[in-house]
Amino acid sequence: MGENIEIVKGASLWRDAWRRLRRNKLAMFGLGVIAFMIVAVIIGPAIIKWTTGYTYDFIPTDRDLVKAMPPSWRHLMGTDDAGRDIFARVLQGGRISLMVGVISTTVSLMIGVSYGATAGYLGGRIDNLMMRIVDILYSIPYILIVIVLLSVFGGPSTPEWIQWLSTTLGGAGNQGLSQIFLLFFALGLVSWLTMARVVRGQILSLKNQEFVLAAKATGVSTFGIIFRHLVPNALGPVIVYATLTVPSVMLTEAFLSYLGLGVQPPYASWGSLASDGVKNIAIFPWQLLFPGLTMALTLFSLNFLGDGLRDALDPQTRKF
Amino acid sequence: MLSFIIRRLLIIIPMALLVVTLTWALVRIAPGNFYSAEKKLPSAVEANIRKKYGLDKPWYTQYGMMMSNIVRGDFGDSLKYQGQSVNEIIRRHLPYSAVIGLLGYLLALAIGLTAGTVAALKQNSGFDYGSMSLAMLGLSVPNFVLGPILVLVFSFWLYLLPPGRWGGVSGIILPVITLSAIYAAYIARLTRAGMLEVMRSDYIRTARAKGLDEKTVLLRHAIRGGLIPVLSFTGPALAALLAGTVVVEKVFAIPGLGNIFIQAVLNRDEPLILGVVAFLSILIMIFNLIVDIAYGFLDPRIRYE
Amino acid sequence: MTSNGTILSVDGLKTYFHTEDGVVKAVDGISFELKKGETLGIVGESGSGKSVSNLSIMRLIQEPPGEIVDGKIIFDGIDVRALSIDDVRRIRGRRIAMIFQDPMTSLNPFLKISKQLTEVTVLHLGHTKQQAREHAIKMLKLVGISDAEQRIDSYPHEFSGGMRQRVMIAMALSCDPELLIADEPTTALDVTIQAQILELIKDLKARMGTSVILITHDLGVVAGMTDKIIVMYAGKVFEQAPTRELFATPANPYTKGLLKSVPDPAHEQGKELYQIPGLPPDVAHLPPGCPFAPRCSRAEDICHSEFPPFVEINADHHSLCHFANDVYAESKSEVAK
Amino acid sequence: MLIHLSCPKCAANLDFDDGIRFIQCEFCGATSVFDIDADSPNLTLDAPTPTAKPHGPSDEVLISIQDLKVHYRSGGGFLRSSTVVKAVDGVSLDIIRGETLGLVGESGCGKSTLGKAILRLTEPTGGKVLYNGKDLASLPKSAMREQRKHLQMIFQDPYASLNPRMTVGQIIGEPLRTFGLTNGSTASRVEELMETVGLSRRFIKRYPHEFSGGQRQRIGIARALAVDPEFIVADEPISALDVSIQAQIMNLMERLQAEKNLTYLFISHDLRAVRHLSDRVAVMYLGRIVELAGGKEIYREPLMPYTQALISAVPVPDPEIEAKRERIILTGDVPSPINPPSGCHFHTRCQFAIDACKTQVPQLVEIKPDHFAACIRISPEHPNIEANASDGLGAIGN
Amino acid sequence: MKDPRRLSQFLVLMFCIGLLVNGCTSSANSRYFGKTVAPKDNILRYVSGSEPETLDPHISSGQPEARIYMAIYEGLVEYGPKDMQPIPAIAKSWEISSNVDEFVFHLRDNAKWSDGTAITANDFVYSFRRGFAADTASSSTELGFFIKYAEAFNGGQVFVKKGDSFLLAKDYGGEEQKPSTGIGPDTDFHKFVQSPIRLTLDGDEKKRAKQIDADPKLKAAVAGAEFVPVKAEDIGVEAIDNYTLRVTLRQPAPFFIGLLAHQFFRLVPKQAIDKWGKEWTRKEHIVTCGAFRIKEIRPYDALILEKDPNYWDAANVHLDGIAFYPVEDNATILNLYKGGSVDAFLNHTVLTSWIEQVRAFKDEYMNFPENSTAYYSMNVTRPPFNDPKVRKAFAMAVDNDALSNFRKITKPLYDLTPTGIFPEYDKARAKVSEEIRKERNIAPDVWAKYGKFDAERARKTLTEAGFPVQKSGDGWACPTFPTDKVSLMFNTNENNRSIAEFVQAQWRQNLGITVPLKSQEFKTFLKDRHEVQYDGLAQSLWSGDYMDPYTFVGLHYGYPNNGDAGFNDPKYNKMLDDANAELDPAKRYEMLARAEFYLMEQQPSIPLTINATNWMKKPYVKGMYPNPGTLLPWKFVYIEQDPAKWDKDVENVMAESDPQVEKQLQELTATQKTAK
Repeated sequence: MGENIEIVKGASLWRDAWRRLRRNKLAMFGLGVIAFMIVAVIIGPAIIKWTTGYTYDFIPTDRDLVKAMPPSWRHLMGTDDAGRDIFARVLQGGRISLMVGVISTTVSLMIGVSYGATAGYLGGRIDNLMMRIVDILYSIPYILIVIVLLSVFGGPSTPEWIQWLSTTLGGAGNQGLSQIFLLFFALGLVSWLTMARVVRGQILSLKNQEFVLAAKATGVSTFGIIFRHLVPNALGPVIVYATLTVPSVMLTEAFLSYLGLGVQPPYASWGSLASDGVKNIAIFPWQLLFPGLTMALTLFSLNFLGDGLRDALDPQTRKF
Repeated sequence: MLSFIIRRLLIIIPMALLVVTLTWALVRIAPGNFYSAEKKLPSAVEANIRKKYGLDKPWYTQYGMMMSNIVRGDFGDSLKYQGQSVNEIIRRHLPYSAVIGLLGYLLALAIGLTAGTVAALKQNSGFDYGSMSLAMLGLSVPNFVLGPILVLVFSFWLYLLPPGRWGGVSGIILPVITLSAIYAAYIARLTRAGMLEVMRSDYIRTARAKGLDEKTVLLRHAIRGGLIPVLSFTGPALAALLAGTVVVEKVFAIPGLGNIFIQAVLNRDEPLILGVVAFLSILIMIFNLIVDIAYGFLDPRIRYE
Repeated sequence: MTSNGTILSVDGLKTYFHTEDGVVKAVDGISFELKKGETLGIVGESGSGKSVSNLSIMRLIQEPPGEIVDGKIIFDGIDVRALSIDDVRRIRGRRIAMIFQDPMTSLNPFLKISKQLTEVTVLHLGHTKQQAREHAIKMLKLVGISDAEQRIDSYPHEFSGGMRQRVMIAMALSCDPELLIADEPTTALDVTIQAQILELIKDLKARMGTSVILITHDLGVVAGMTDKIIVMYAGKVFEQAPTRELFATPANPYTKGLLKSVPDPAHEQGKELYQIPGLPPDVAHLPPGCPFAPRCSRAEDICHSEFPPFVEINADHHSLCHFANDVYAESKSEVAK
Repeated sequence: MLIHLSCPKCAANLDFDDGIRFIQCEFCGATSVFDIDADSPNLTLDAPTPTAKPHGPSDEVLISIQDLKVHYRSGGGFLRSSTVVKAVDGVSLDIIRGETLGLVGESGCGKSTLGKAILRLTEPTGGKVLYNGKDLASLPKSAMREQRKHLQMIFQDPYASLNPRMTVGQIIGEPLRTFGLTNGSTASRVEELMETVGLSRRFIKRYPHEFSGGQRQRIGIARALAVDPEFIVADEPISALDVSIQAQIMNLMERLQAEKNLTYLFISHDLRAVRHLSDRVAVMYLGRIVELAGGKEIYREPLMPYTQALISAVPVPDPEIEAKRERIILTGDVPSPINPPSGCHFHTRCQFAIDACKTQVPQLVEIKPDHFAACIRISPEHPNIEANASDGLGAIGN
Repeated sequence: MKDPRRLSQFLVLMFCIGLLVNGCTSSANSRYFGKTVAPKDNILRYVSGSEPETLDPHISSGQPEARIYMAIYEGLVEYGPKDMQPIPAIAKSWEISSNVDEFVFHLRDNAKWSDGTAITANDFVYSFRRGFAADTASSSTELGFFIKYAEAFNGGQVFVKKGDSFLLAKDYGGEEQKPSTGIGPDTDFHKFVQSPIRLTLDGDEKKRAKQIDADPKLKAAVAGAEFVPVKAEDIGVEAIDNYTLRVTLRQPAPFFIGLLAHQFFRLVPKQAIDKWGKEWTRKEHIVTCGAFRIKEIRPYDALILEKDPNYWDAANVHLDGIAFYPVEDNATILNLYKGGSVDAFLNHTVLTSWIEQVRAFKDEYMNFPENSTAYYSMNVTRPPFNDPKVRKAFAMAVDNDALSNFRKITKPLYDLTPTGIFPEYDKARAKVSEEIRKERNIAPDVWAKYGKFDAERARKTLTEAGFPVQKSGDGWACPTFPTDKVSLMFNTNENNRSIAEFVQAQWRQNLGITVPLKSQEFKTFLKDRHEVQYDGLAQSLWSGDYMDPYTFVGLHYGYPNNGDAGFNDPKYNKMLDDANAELDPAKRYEMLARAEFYLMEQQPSIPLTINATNWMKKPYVKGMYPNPGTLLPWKFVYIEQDPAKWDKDVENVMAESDPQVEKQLQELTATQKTAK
C-alpha cells in the first residue's frame, strides 16, 4: 500500500536487516549450516586425526586397506580407492571449496565493484567503453585465461607474494597450495564481469538519488561519492549476488579440477571429490553421496542465505 | 528501430575482432603447441611442422595474415583435424549443441515459468516451498553429478533410455533434462521474483479494482512485466547453451561444439579456438541484440532509435 | 436503493496489518455514511489510514499481511464483507470504481490504452470488441482527450501525467459506477493540472450523479469539492462534519491545527506560521489515550490516559476529543470575532 | 519518547517528542528551548521570535545570474542524432543578499535545474553566475568545490537526500571534514548544528531511516548549514512532507534566515508556501522566467496570464471562497521542453495569444517598479492584459 | 516439503532404495556386464578413444587413429593379432640382407585400392617419399630415419658435391658404414644407395655456415664445392619392378620389419592425393587399401566402415563393417558398454575403482601386460636430483609391488624395459644380471633385492647424500631436504593423479619427505617436461613404437632424448651404438641388457609400473586379442552369434587357440615361410 508507516527504532540498517534475516527460518538454517561447515572444516581434520589417526592424504601402508571401503565406524563416510578416509577428505575439501568461494568472490567483488561503480557513476562514453570491454572479456573463454594465468604465474617464477600467501595460509612446504591460490585469483578474475554489471546497474539507479547530489553539493570529490556514498548503498544487492557467486565459483572450480586446472592433489575440493565419486556412482555410491551431499547442502544453504539476505536488505519488503 | 539494429550489428564486427585478437594473444602466451605430444619431436621435424603452418614467420606477419583471412570470414583449417576447415567444423557441430541447448532451454522455460508463476501466485504455500526447494536443489547439484545419476536411474535401473551417444529421440532426453535442470531452477526463481514484484505494483491493483479475476490479472496484466527478468537472463543463457555445455556433452558423448571447443583449447588448435570464439562472441552479441529487440516488443516504453 | 438514498454505509471498520513490528491498526473503527450523489472527503496525513479504509471497501487489502478484522461495509444494501470474492469482483469496476494517486504507475505500461479501457466494459457490460472500443472513445472524449480515435491506441507512457489521470477517470467511469473512490487523484499533478482534474471530476459527478469519496491530505482540495468531510488521524476518525461547518467551526484540535498551519493568502508574509509540534504517531505503537495527545496543545492528563469519546456536536458533526464541545465553542467564538 | 513539560511563559502543559529541541507553546506562542544536558530537563525561553526580519532585503546583489542556459543533449552517439532539451533557456536574475527569492512553476519548467545550475550541480551550457565577482559557471572544478562552502542546497525528498548508510553525525559532519572546517572535534560542531535545527544531540549515531520526514529534512538543513553558507538553494524542501510538518520546516527556515542572515532561493510548486516565505517571486515557464515581482505584489496583481492561472488554480481551504470564486482553468499540459512551442512558450495555452506570440520571443520587461513580465502584449503603458485583449487586439485559438 | 532437511533426508532415502533395487537386479543377471546381445547386422561397434585427428596416416601419430588406420590402410606387413609380430600383408614375403640393412619385399599382384586400381611397388615408393617430405610435416617420420638419407631429405639437407664426387660422412666424423651385403638385382639406384654414406649439411645457409666454420677440415673441403639438395629420389626406397620393393637402411636395424606395420609406413593413395590435395581424406575423395573402406564420417560421433570387396583378402574378412565411436570419458564408455551400445572399447579405460567389479566378468575383461611403461623422470640437471644417490634413495623408497597392487592391473616395473613383452630379452637380462652378480660377488639373496624397494637402504642412501633421515614419532623426517625446491609434476589424468598421490604417500612414510604434487594441463606439462624445465620429478609414460626392447632402452640415448630427465651419458650412448651394430640377436640383447643395467645404476628415472591393456569386449566378439599395443588387425575379428561358442574366461584367450584365427594366420604366414 502506497503509504509508508514510519518505524522509528534504534537500529542501523544492517541491524535491521539482521533482525529480519533472523525471522527467516530458511535463511537462518542456511546460515547455521554454513557456520557449522566453516567450524567443521577448521577443526574437523584435527579431530579426525586425533580420534582415528587419519588425514586427508593418509594412504594405509597395509596393502589390504588400500581400497574403497563402505562407511563404518572407523570411516564414517567410507574410503576412496586409495583407502583414504572420505570424511577427512570432505573436511579438507571443504577448506578448499569454501576458500575458493570466499577468496574468488572477494576478488571478483573488489574488481567488479570498483569497475562497475566507476563505469556507472561516470556514465556516458566512459561507461560505454568500459562496458564494451566487459562484453569483450565476456566472450573470451575463461579456460584460456586460467591456463595462461596458471602457466605464467604458476611456474617456477611464481610471484613472491603468492608464495608468501600460500605458505602463510597453508603452512610451509605446501607448494601445491600456491597453485590453488592462483586458481582462486584466476577464478575471481574471470567472474568479476557479471559482478561489474550488477554493480553498474545498481549505481545507475542510485546515482540520480538526491543524496548523491547532496554530497556533490557539499563538495565531496568524485572518488568520495563513488566509494563513500554509492558503493555502500549498492552493497545489499551486491552481497546477495556475491552469495550466489560463491556456488557458481565452486562449480567452476570443480570443472577446472576436472580439466586438471584446479586444485592440486592430494588436496581435494568438494567439486573434485564429487566428480571423482560420480565415476563410481554405481559401485561405491558413498564416494559421491557424502561429498555430493555436503556440497549440495552447502550450496543449498548459500542459496537460502542469499535469498534471505535479498529479502532482508530489499526495502521493498518493508512495505506490506 | 532499423537504424538501431544496423548500428548494433555494425558494432559487432569490431568487437568480435577485438575478442579474436585478445584470444589469439592468450593462445600464443599459453605454453605448448598443437603438435606437442608425449613424444618429443626432433628439431628438424618440428621445424618442418612450423614451416608448413606458417609458424616460422614473425608474429606480426602471422597476426596480419590471420586477421585478413578472418575479416574475409575464413578461419582457415583446423590444425588438429587436418583438412577440415574451422567453418565446416562449427557448421557441423553447432546443430548438436543447438538442438540440445534449445530443447533444454525450452524445457527449462516450460518448467521454470510454470513453477515460478504458480509459486508466485500461491506464495508461501506448500507448492511454493516445494518447488523453490527443488529449484534450489537444481542450482546446488552440479550437472556432472546429475547426468550420471540420471543415467544410473534411467539406463541401468529402469532400462528406459540409452546412457549416451547421439541418436533418436530417446538419446536426447537425458542430456536435455540434465542441461535444463539448472536453467529451469534459475528461471523458476526469476519468474517467481519477477511475478511477486509485478503483483505488488500499482497497475495490478488497478486491474483488480476493475473487477478482473486473478487469472486475467495474471495473464493479461502481470505476465509481461514478470517476464522481463527472464528475458534478460535468456540472452546470455541461450548463447551459453548453444556454445554447448561441455560437461553434458562429455557425459553423454554428444558431438557438440562445447566439447570441441574445450578440446581445441587443450589442443592449442588456434584456428579452431579463434573460429569458435569469434562465432560465439558474435552469437552472444546477436542474442543480446535480439533480447534488446524483444524488450522493445515486451515493453512499449522502450524505443530504439 | 435503500429508502434514505444511502449508497454506502461503513460501520466500525477495522483493518489491521500483521507486520514484524506487531499489529498495525491502520484503520481502527471508522464509520460513515454516504448518500447517493454525495461527495465525501477523507482528509488525513500519510499513515492515517485513509487509503486503507477505501481499499477495504473494495476488499483490495492483501491478505496476509492485511486483514479486515471487524466492521460492516454495506454497499447499496449488500454486505460487501459477506460476499464471495467473485461477487466482489462483479461490484468492482462495475458499481464501485477507483482512481489512484499516481497515474504514472497505476496504468499498465505494457498494454495499450484501448485494451485497458475496453476490458472493463467487455467484462461488466458484455460489450463486443467493437462496442467496447466505441464506448472507450466516447469516454475518452468525455474526459477531454481530443482526437481520442487516434490516441486510444497509444500506450500510457505516450501520455502526460494529466492525460493519464484523465484516462484513469475514463476507465473508472466506463461502467457508469454508482460510487467513485478517488484516492489522492491530484497529489502527483501540478496545480494547473490539479485544477483541471478537480474541475473534471466535479463536472462528471454533476452529469452522472455518481457518489464520490475523495481522499486527500490537502484541505484545500476538499474545500470546494465535498459535501462532508472525515478527518482521520492514526487510523481513527477524528472529526466528521459537513464541509462548511468543519472549516468554519472545527471541533477538534487536530483539525484546527491543520487548518491553521496552511499558509493562506491573507496571511502576511514574514509572520511565523502556526505549527503542530511533534511527529505523526507510529501506528504500530500507539500510546494509550488520545493518539494526538502528545502533539496537542490543550491536552490534559485525561488525554494521555483515556481514549477520547466520539462526541456528537450535532447530528452531522462529530469529534473525537475529550474537549470537543469546548473546542467547538472556541471555534464559534473565533468565527464570531 | 515523549516529554511532558510546561511552558516557561504561560505554564501550559507541553508534550513533545524528544527529537525536537525547539518547541513553540500553543497558547502563548513563545518558543522554548529544551535543555537536554540538564539533569532534570526543562524548557527555557528562547529569544523572542522575530516577527519581522532584522535583515530585510538590502540592495546588495549576492548572486547575479546572466543569461544562464542548461541544454541537455539527450540520446546521441554512434550514427545517432541527438535531441536538445532546453531545460533552462536564458535566465537572468539577481538575488539580493538576505532575501528569499521564490521560484515557482509547474513540473518540468526547469526551476530545479536552474537551482542546480547555479550551484553547478548541473553543468550550465551557457551564461554566467556571478558570485563575489567570480563566474561560478566557468570556475574550474576544484575552485568550484571551494566555493561550495558559501553555497549550499536543501533537497526535495528527505527520504532520498540522506545517504541511508551514514549516521546523522556522518552526514552532517561530511561537509565539515571535506572542507577541513573543524578545528576541534567534528562531533561537537555536529551536535551544535543538530540543536540549531531542533534535533536532539543524542541522535547523532542514528541512521536516517529511523527518522520521520520532518526530522530528516532538519538533518538536511543542518548539513547545509554546516559550512556556514551565505546562500542556500532550497529545492522543494517541503513538498514531500505532511501538511502538519510543512509549517514546522518553514518556520525553521525563517528562523535560521533571521539568525544567520541567509539568502534563499526557495523553489516550490506550492504557491502558498512561496508566497509565505518569499520577498520576491519569480515565475518560470518552460525554461524562462516569465514574471518577477515582490511577493505581495505578484499575488495581488499578477500580470502574466500564466501567473494568473497558476494563482487561480491553488485551492483555498475555505469552502465559502471556493464556492464563489471563478477559476482560470488552463487547457492542456505543459509542453515538452524537448520541442517547446516557438515564440512565447505559453502561447499554446494562453487565451490572449495572438499570432505574433508564435514568432516573437518576449523579453522580461519592467512593467511596474520592481515588477517584471515577459509578454509582448503587456507594456508599462498597458499593464493589464485583459484590458488589452478587450481592446480588440484579438486572441487566437482557445 | 517446507523443511529442506526433510527434503535431503528424502533424497538420501530414495538414493539408498535405488541402490538396493539396483543390487538386486544386477545380481540377477551377473554373468555378463550389462546388456549382452550379439549385433545381428555383423557390424562391430568399438570405442576408439578421442576423435581421430585425420585419416591421413602420415600426419597423425596417435593410437586412436592407429586402430582406425589398421582397418582402412595396409602396409607391407601387419601386426600379428596376438603377439604383434609382423605378418605378411601387401608384401607376401620378404628377404633380409645378412647385416640386416637391406630388405626386398615381394608384393601380391592382386592387391587393389578401394577404387579398384592395382597396388604396385611404386605406390610404396610414393608413400615413403611423401612421408619423409618436409611439407608433409609428419610427426612420426622419425621412425623411418633408419632408411638411408630419409633424415637428410626430411631435414632439407644438402650433399656436398666437389667436382664429380661427393664428400663422404665418414671423412668428417660420421660413422662408417659396414660393408653392405646388398640383395636383389643391382640397379643404378642400388649402386648409389649402396655407396658409402655421403656427407650431408644443413640446407639453411646460415646454419650451414656455422656448421662449416666449426670444422676447419670441412671448411677447407667445401671451398668451391656445390651444395646439392637431398631429393626424395635419394631415399633408400626402390621399386625394382611393379611387385618388388627394396628398402635400404643407413644402419643395421633388426627390428625394422616390425616397425613397418606402423601407420607411418602404410600406403597412401597417390591418385587421390594428387587430385584433391589436403582434402583427399574427405569421405567423397578418400581411397583406401585396407580390409574396410569408409562408409560414413560423422566427426565426434561415429566413423562407419564397411567391408571392402576390392580388398585382396576380402574372403577372409568376417565383419561386414566396423563403427568406431570417439568417446573420451571413461565412465561414459563403460556406461555405453554396459548399456549394450558398444561391443568393445579401447585400452586404459576401465577405471581403477571399477576393476574389482569388472574383473568378475571373466568372459569380458582384458587385463594383459602392455608394451608401455610408467615412470618418473628426475631432472638430473638441477639439485637435489643431480645427485645419483638422491635419485637412488627416492627410487628405492617406492614400493612398486604395493603400487601395482593398488593400481590393481599393472605390474611392477623395475627397469626401463617392461618384463613379459620381449621373452628373449627377459632371458638376456637374467643372464646379464647373473653375470654382474658374479662380477661383483654378491650373494644371490641380496642380489635379488638389488634395485628393488628397500626403505631402510633408501633412508641410508639419502642420509649419505647429505639429507639425514631421522625417526620422528611413528614415522620419519628429513628436515634438511629442500621440499620447496622439488615437486612431482604430472599431467592431469585420474590415473596419473592416483599414482602420484600413492607415491607421495610412500615417500612421506618411508623418507619423511612430502613432495608437493603439481598437476598440469597436458600441453603446459609437455612443454615443461620436454624442455626439462621442472623441479624434481615428472611423470612419464612410454609406449613402445615397435616390438623391440630398444624402443625402451633407447629412451635416454643421445641428447635431447625422450627420457626428459636431462640425462646424457656418452658411455651409455656408445654401449647402445655397439649393441645395435651387433648382428647376432641374442648377443645384441645381452649388450642392450648391460646398457640398461648401467643406466639404471645412474637412475635417471624411477620405474613404476608396466601398464596393462585393461579393456573389455563382449564375449561374442572373437578374434580380438589383448596384444601388447591393443593394435588389432580387424580382419581376424568376427562376431559369434552362437552363445555356446562365445569366449569364456578370457584370461586364457592368448593361450587358447581359435581354429578360425589360427587357420587364417597360417594361410597368411605361409607365403613368407615358404619364401624363407
